[in-house]
Parts: sequence; structure tokens; C-alpha cells
Amino acid sequence: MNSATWYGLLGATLAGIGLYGLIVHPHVLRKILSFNLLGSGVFLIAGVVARRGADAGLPGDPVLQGLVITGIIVAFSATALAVALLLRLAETANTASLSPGALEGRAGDAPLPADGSDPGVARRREGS
Amino acid sequence: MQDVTTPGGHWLVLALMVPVAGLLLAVLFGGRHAERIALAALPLGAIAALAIVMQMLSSGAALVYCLGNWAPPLGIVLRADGLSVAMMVTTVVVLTAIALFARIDFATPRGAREARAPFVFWVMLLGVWAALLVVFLAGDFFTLYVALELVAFAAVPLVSLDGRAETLQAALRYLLYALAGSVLYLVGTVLIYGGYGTLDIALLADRLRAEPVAIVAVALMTAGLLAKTALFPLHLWLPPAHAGAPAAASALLSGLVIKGSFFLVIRLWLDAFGSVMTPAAAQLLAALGAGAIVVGSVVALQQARLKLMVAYSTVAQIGYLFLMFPLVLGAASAGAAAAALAGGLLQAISHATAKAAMFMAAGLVYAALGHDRVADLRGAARALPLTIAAFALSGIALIGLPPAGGFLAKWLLLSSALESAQWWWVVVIALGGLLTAAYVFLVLSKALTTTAEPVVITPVPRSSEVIVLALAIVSALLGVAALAPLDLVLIGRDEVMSGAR
Amino acid sequence: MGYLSITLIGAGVFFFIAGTVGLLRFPDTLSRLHALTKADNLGIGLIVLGLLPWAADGMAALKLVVVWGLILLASATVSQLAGTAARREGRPR
Amino acid sequence: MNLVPLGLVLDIGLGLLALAIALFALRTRTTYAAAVGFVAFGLLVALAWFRLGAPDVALTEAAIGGGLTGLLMLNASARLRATEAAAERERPGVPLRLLALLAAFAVACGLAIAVLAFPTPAPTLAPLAVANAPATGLGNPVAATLMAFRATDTLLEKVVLVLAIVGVWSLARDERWGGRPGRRHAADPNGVLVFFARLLPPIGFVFGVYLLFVGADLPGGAFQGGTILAAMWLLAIMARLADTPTIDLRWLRFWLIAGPAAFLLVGLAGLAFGSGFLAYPESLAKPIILFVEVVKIVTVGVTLALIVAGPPERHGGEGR
Amino acid sequence: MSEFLLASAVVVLVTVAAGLARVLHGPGDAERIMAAQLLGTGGVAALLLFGAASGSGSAVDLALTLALLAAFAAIAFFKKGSTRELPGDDAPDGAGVDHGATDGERP
Repeated sequence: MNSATWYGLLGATLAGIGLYGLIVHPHVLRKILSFNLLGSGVFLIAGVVARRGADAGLPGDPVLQGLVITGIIVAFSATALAVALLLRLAETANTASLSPGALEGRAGDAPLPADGSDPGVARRREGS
Repeated sequence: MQDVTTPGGHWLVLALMVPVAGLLLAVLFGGRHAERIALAALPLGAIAALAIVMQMLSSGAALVYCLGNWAPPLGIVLRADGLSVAMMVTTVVVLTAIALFARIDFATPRGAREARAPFVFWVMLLGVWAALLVVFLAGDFFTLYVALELVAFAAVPLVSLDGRAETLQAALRYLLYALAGSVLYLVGTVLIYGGYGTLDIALLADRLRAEPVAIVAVALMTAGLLAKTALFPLHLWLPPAHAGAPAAASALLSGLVIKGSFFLVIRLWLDAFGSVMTPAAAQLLAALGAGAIVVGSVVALQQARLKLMVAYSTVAQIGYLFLMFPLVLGAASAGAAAAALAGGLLQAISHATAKAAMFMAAGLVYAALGHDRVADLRGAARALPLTIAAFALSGIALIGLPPAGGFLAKWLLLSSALESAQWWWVVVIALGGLLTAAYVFLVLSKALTTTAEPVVITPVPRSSEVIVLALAIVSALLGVAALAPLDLVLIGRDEVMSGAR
Repeated sequence: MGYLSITLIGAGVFFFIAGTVGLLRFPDTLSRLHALTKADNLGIGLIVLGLLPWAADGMAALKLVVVWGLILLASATVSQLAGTAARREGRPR
Repeated sequence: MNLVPLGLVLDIGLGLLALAIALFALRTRTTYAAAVGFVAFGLLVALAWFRLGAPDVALTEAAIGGGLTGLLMLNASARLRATEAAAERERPGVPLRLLALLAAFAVACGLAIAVLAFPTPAPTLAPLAVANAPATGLGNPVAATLMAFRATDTLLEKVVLVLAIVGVWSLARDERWGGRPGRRHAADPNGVLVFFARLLPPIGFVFGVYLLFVGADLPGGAFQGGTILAAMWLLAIMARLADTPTIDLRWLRFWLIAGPAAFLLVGLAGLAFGSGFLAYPESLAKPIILFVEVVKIVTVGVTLALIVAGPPERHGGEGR
Repeated sequence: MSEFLLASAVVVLVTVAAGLARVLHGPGDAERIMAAQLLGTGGVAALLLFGAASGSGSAVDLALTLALLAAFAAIAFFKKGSTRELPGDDAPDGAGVDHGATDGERP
């Protein structure tokens, strides 16, 4: 095994880990973080492809390296937009979860009980 | 095969730069100017689109432009074939209707220099337009990745324009689906580069072989695009996002935005990977489409709220779009493949016009009645005759009754299915039509019921009603108009279609 | 010159090892912090000194020294924060 | 001879460390710890990029992954503390976790298979890029890719940034439109933070501009430089030495679009003068590209800093 | 020489890994912040070493970027880690205070 292959397998593993976290983590900030791990894995695989294409005195294929730079910028913008959405959601509904249950039982835009009591109880009470 | 800039290719650049320049100017000047710039850009874009159509009809071949004079594989090209042009024209027509409709809802209030929702709406409208044009015109997988992200960045803020918790959640869920989808698409792009050393669609089609790299790449890219297109079972993000947005934004999202990623599935399956795609894989894709038709329609029937019903209808109609793949890839003759492709494309165009009209009609109903509960629509037809007529006409287009574009689309798909002896898709198409008819008539029968005393409504501008009706008439008459340009959509696709065999 | 470099770099690496041993062995947060920041900053300083003769030009040498300075600044801030955090958490270990 | 295995040992060590930190960031309980882990992860990935012979990417990853994304995450985790417990209770059911595991496993395996199945010799555009770089006047082929061969991608990516900042602003409350982004920061004027925030930005500014100008021939460029400028501005804002501008300022809007607009104008000028969209006449290529890069560094710096600062949350008058 | 540099880089990396294994376990935020510090210092040291081994001048630029942003991240940790520690008189316009929440109700 050479270094490029190793980083390729690492990228594949990171992508898998990131995808898993993106699906199962209930807290959206952790989903966003997982998305970034997934992205890093994908970019690393691109780096491996570029490295394998080392030629003409260059340590890697510059075209693909350029693409990765563009990709990193786009992924950062996406992260920022997602974080901004999440912060606004948390401010509006005091939740960082995507489950519909997290919004039920809110009277208007009033936040859920801040004392740590189970929001589910409040939800059922209002539902009755 | 080396792409070179064709005569008239510069129109592709100009068509693309109209919304890009408009977007930048709208951000710079802001306020009322954003709306004015958008409304001024649309006719310019229409002119550019028409110029491309004329150029293509006269040359009978695809238009190509090598950006920066760098030819692939080092550079990237813009490439317009019949499919791109058909979608470009559709986009400009639907966008114009939406923009005229949105002038009421997204006017900058008097006395304010700039207000949040109008500014964001007009900028994002231009953003969606620019993004879709890149999707339709780019001939390079990575440029298409950037285009997909542009679509998502323009579409997500439209969902949460009103800032309610529900729509924020819907927008966030949509964004996460879209991001996961684009990353999967991107990794496929990287694998293609690793395997074949090019990202150009035409070059790749020449070099492609059926081997692990190609198969993993296309599988991941398809999965990503399906998540973005909201094909069953990855549709869960769509109904809350599309139903929660303001009416004009819903029309934009449901009518146009999802067509972007769908268009890329066509590029991927029929153009780039056409030679290695097996009919079995296409059957699987269409089976998901069939699932979407049945599940989407059945859930739509159960919805109590009109906007949610229309959103679930979108889930179902997306399913139809995917029925074309086994019919094209498994077609018995080139003619049948062409018919299936034209049918699929026409379905996309028909849905774009009809669904945009339907969402705007639903928005007018909501604005007039103060609610959109299906059960309480009695008397709506008398109070809002034009709006309900628009709803009915776009419903006709969705069901697929003549002379709507939907009828011709389904006719083409049906005949292609019969010719290639794939009778099961005939059953799906027929069943889907019946279910669509059921939910459309459910709404209409309520709305047409007369009440003893007239329903009290908040008046809605007559101009809005007329715009919606006009778009609905377009969708209902598309079948007639589309008879002529059927050849147009096949321009520049000869080699591609033969590659599909 | 080469031997001096090797000696300095070797010493730098030694301080990194020492810092980590301290980190692993010391019983409470503050002594761990003490071990980490002092030893590592010394370590990177020695490594920078050892690499200076190999710098391509004056610019590269200057950049090396700036790197060291920035690391010192960063760790000064971080150790203050870590100390505050340890005090806030109010536990000796 | 001995060098190769030692390099591989280093790469394996780097990789395992990155993997361990990724798992830590994924599994740790608090989002604050996860965000700290993410910063560390970004740093290691930047090292990996350097080892992969991609110093341009390494610079980008260091500036973005470890720097701005890290700040974004830390910022968010501090504001989301109250939501953590409720989300933690919402562990998804076994079926979803199995499905996720299956999907993750399938993706990882698919990618691993593809990585192992890449053809040898690898297809590459490196020779073509090197051969054509002189026509762009740039010695760094990565810069030539971004500014010439695939300049349209770069233009569109700048449009992405414009949409992103408008998207972030769209999350303001209506009555805050036209106000200042982000919350007001507290800072002890005699504290270590303010001292630091006076010291660091000049160094960062010089270095960011340096990266811009070497970027034509060496690793670096407007994006990496602009990211560092953004970080320095944010630092001054955090220390209350500066404040975010209100979002309705005309100069601000101008700089937000200046980068893509300069690109667009250059492109259209090429179209008008017959050389083609984003095609530069060989004699003018380098000055044109440098012009676009100089405009771009300001646009990137302003846009990235404001994207991190978030939507307007304060009235314009509510300054410092 | 380059073998020596590379070997030194490996050793520094191993010490960083060993230290990380300890501090990431916590128990508190103090340890986590130390982890970032450990990695910042050790990572830059390793980078300088293997960068010198490869003879690439851009390693120093990368090291400078990392050092600059390590300092930057340190401030971010500091701000976000200490939001609850603000002295009382500073609290009204403290970092964690949302001004929007209060003056939204102004007429």
C-alpha cells in the first residue's frame, strides 16, 4: 500500500462515518459537523486522485486540486447557511432538532420550558 | 470528439449572464431596484433564449461554447441541445408568470428603503434562474456540481421567508438533504475524474467502460440527485418545504427547482452513462417513480390543507418523470426511445407550468378565504371564478386530459411502453391518472358547491388571478403547441440517442 | 552546522516527549497544563532554531520565527482559558 | 530508499489521528467538545493535504476547516447549549440506525472499491495544465486552473458566496433588516484578548496580502488570503476593536459583489473584443488576472467574515 | 538529514497522539482546550519537520497559516468557553446576551 491509497481508504471511511452521523444525530449542529466530515472524506479522495495524477514535474494534478478549493469554499458557505438557519430555529422554537415533535405544544413562538422539564409533558397537556 | 465553439455559441454565455448580472445588480442596489432589475432581466433572458432557439433551428445542431477558449478536457464548455433549450424556454415563461404574480406579495413597502422578504425573494428568483440555466447548459460534471449548489442556496431561503419555526425546520431539513445529495454527486464526479481523466460529459461518454469505478460513481451520483429531486422514498423533506413557503416561492420550488436535479439525472443516465446503463437499473429507477406516484397521490388525497395536497401532488408527479428511463433505455426502436424521451421532457414542462399555476391559485385561495382547508372551500368558485378555473385547468394538465401537455406526455410514454412490451408501466400511468383525477375533483367539487349566502372573502387583485389563469391556460394548451417543437428537443442528440442502445 | 541543527531538533523532540509524559503522569489539570505548555513551547522553539540554518532565504527564516511567536501567543491565551475552565469546573483533577 | 516507508508511517499516523478525532467529534456528548474536536480535525486534514502534494488546498483547508468553520461551530455551540439535552433524548430508533449504518457502510465500501480500482497509470491533466499555464502568465498551475482554464467555475463559486450571504441575512427578523450582523461582544479592554487582537491583525493582514501576491506563482491566492483577512477582521470584532457594518451600506454591497462583477466584466469585455468570454489576450493575461484577484481578496474577506457573523441582530444605531 | 527530520516528525506526531488520547477523555472543557493547544503546537512542529524534509518552501507558509489560525481559534475558544464567566458589570452587553430580544418591544 502507498500513501495515496491509504488516504483514499481514509477518505472512504470518513465519508461513511460522516454519512452515518448526518443521518442519526438528532442535534442539527452535530448533523452539520458530520456533513463536514463527509465532505472532508470526499475531498480527500479527490486529493488522492490528484496525487495519483502527479506528472510533468507537479506533485499532483492541478486541475483537481483547483476543483477541491472551489468545493471547500462551497461546503463552507453551506455550513454557514445551515448554522444560521439552525440558530434562528433555536431562537424561535428553542429546539435544535428536526423532528416535528420538537415544535408541537408551542404556544405561538413561546419557548419551551427553560427549567428543563420535559417538553413532551407540556405538549400532551396542550393537546388534551 | 472535440467540442469547438459553434456559430451563435456566444448566445449561451449571454443567456447565462443575464440572470447572473441581474443578481449582482439586485444585491448592489437593493430595495425596489431588486424587483425592477428582475422584471427587466426576464425579457432579456427571453430574447436570449429565443435567439438560441432560432440558431438551433437554423443549424439543426447543438450549440457549443468553449469558455475562455479552453477546450475540454482542460477547459469547460456550455452545450445546448434540444432538451436544454426546451427547459430554458419553460423556465423563462414560468418565471415571468411567477415574477408578475409576486409583485403584489413581494413589493417593498412604502416608506421603506428596503425590506427583508422582498429583497431576498427577488435576489433568489434571479439566483434560481441563473442556477437552472447553468444546470441546463453546462457540459461539465463539476460545473454542474456548482450549479446544483447554486440551486440549493437560492431555493432554501425561499422556504423560510416567513421565519416561522415550521418553515425554518423545513428549510433546514431541505438544506441537509440537498447538501448530502450534492456531496454524493461530487464524490461521483471525483471518481469519474479518477477513472477517465475528464469531467466533460461528451468526452466521458466516449471513454466510459462498464467497470467498478463507473458503476460506483453513477450509483452515488444518482442517489444524491434523487435526494435532491425528492423521489420516493427520499421525498420526506418536500411537502413541508413546498407547502410552507409563500405561494410565489412554492411555485418556484415545485415548478422549477426540482426540475434542475431531475434534468441532471437525464444527463447522467441517457447522455454520459447511456452506454453502460442496463435496462434492469432503469426498471429500478422507474419502480421508485411508480412508488412515488402511488404513495404521493394517496397521501395527497388524505390532506386536509390545499397547499399540502398540492405539495404531495408534486411528490407523485415527480414519479412520472422517472418512468421514461426504462422506456428510453429499453426501447425497441430509436423512434420509441425518442418518443419516450420527448414524453418525459414534456411531462417535466407540463408539470412546471401546471404546478406553478396550481400553487399560485392555492395561494390566492388562501389569501381570499384566510385558510386553505379543503373541507371548507364551499362557495370558492363563485367568489374566485378565475382562480378556481386556473386550478381546474392546471388539474386537467396534471391528470393528462387532452389538449393539455400532460396528455401528450402520457400518450407518448404509453405508446412507448406498449411498443417495448413494458405493460406494467401502462398500469402505473393509468392508475396515477385516476388518483390525480380523484384529488383534483375532490377540491373542485368542494369549490363548486354553492352556498346559500355568498362567502365573505378578502378581495385579491384581479391581475394576480389573470396571471395565474394565463399560466394555467398555457399548461392546458401545451399539448397543441408542443406538436411542433417535438423535433426541436431531439436536436443535437442523435449520437446520444444511438449511444443509448 | 548540521550537528548543531540535529542537536537542537533532537532536544526539541525530547521536550515534546517530556511534555507528553508529564501530561500523562501528572495528577491534576493545572499541573498537566503546566507540563504541556512549557515543554511544548520550548520544544517548538528549539525545532525552529534547528531549522533556521536550512531556511532558503531571510524571508523564510523570518517566517519561521514568526511561526514560533504566534504559537507562543496562542498557547499563552489557551493556557489562561484552560486554567479558567479548570477553576470554573472547580475540581482538582 | 528508506524514506518511502518512513513517509508512509507518517501518513498512517496522521490518518489514524484524524480518524480518531473525527470519531471523537462524532461521539462526544457536548457540542462544544465536538466543535473543539472539529478544529483539531481541520488542522490534521490540512497536514494530510500537504502530504498529498497539494499545498494550495492545504492552505485553504487550514484557513477554512480549522479557522472559520471552527469559529462558526464554536459560536453556534455556545448559543445552542440550552437545546442539547432535549436533542440528546431524541435518539433515533434501531431501524433508522440500522438503515443509516447500511447506507454509510455501502458508501464507504463503494468508495474503497473505487479507490482500489482506479486505473494505473492514472489519467491526469497535469501535463496539459503545465503546457498551457504560460499562456495565462501564471506559474502556479492551480491558479491557472482557477483563474483561466476553469474560470467559469470560480465565477459561479463567487455567485454562491453572494447567495450564501443573502441567504444568511434572510434569517434576520424583519425589524432588524438594515442592522448590524451578530451579537455585541463583551471584552475587557485591558484583557489578554484585546491585547491579542491588537497584535495579531497586522501580522495577519500582511500575510494575507502576501498570499495573494505569491499566489500567481506559488501556493496561495486571493481565496486563501481573503480567508485570513476575514479571520483577522472577526478577531477585531470579537475584541470590540471593530464592529460589523450595517448591511444596507452601499460600499458593503459593492464589495460583496465586486469579485464576481469584476470577473463578469472581464469576461464580457473578452466577448466584446473578440477573444471570447473569460479568454485573456496572452500579453494582458497576468495583469487582468491580478486585477481580478485583488478585487476578489476584498470580496472574499468581507463576505466570509459577514457569513460567519450571521444575520443582522442589532439596530444600526446600537453600535459599540 | 531528511530521514532524521521525517523520523523526528513521526516522533512528535506520536507524542501528540499519546497526549490527545489522555486529554480528549476529559473530564472537562479544560482538557479539551488543551487538546487543541497540544495539536496546534505539535502539528505545526511536525509540519515544519516534514516540510523541511521534503524541501518544500510552502510548508512554512502553511505553518504560518496554521499558527495564525491556532491563535485565532484560541480566542474563539476563549470567547465561547468563558461566556458564563463574565464579570457582573460587563454582563449587560455580554457576548451571550441577545439585544434583539429586549429592544424588539420598543415602540
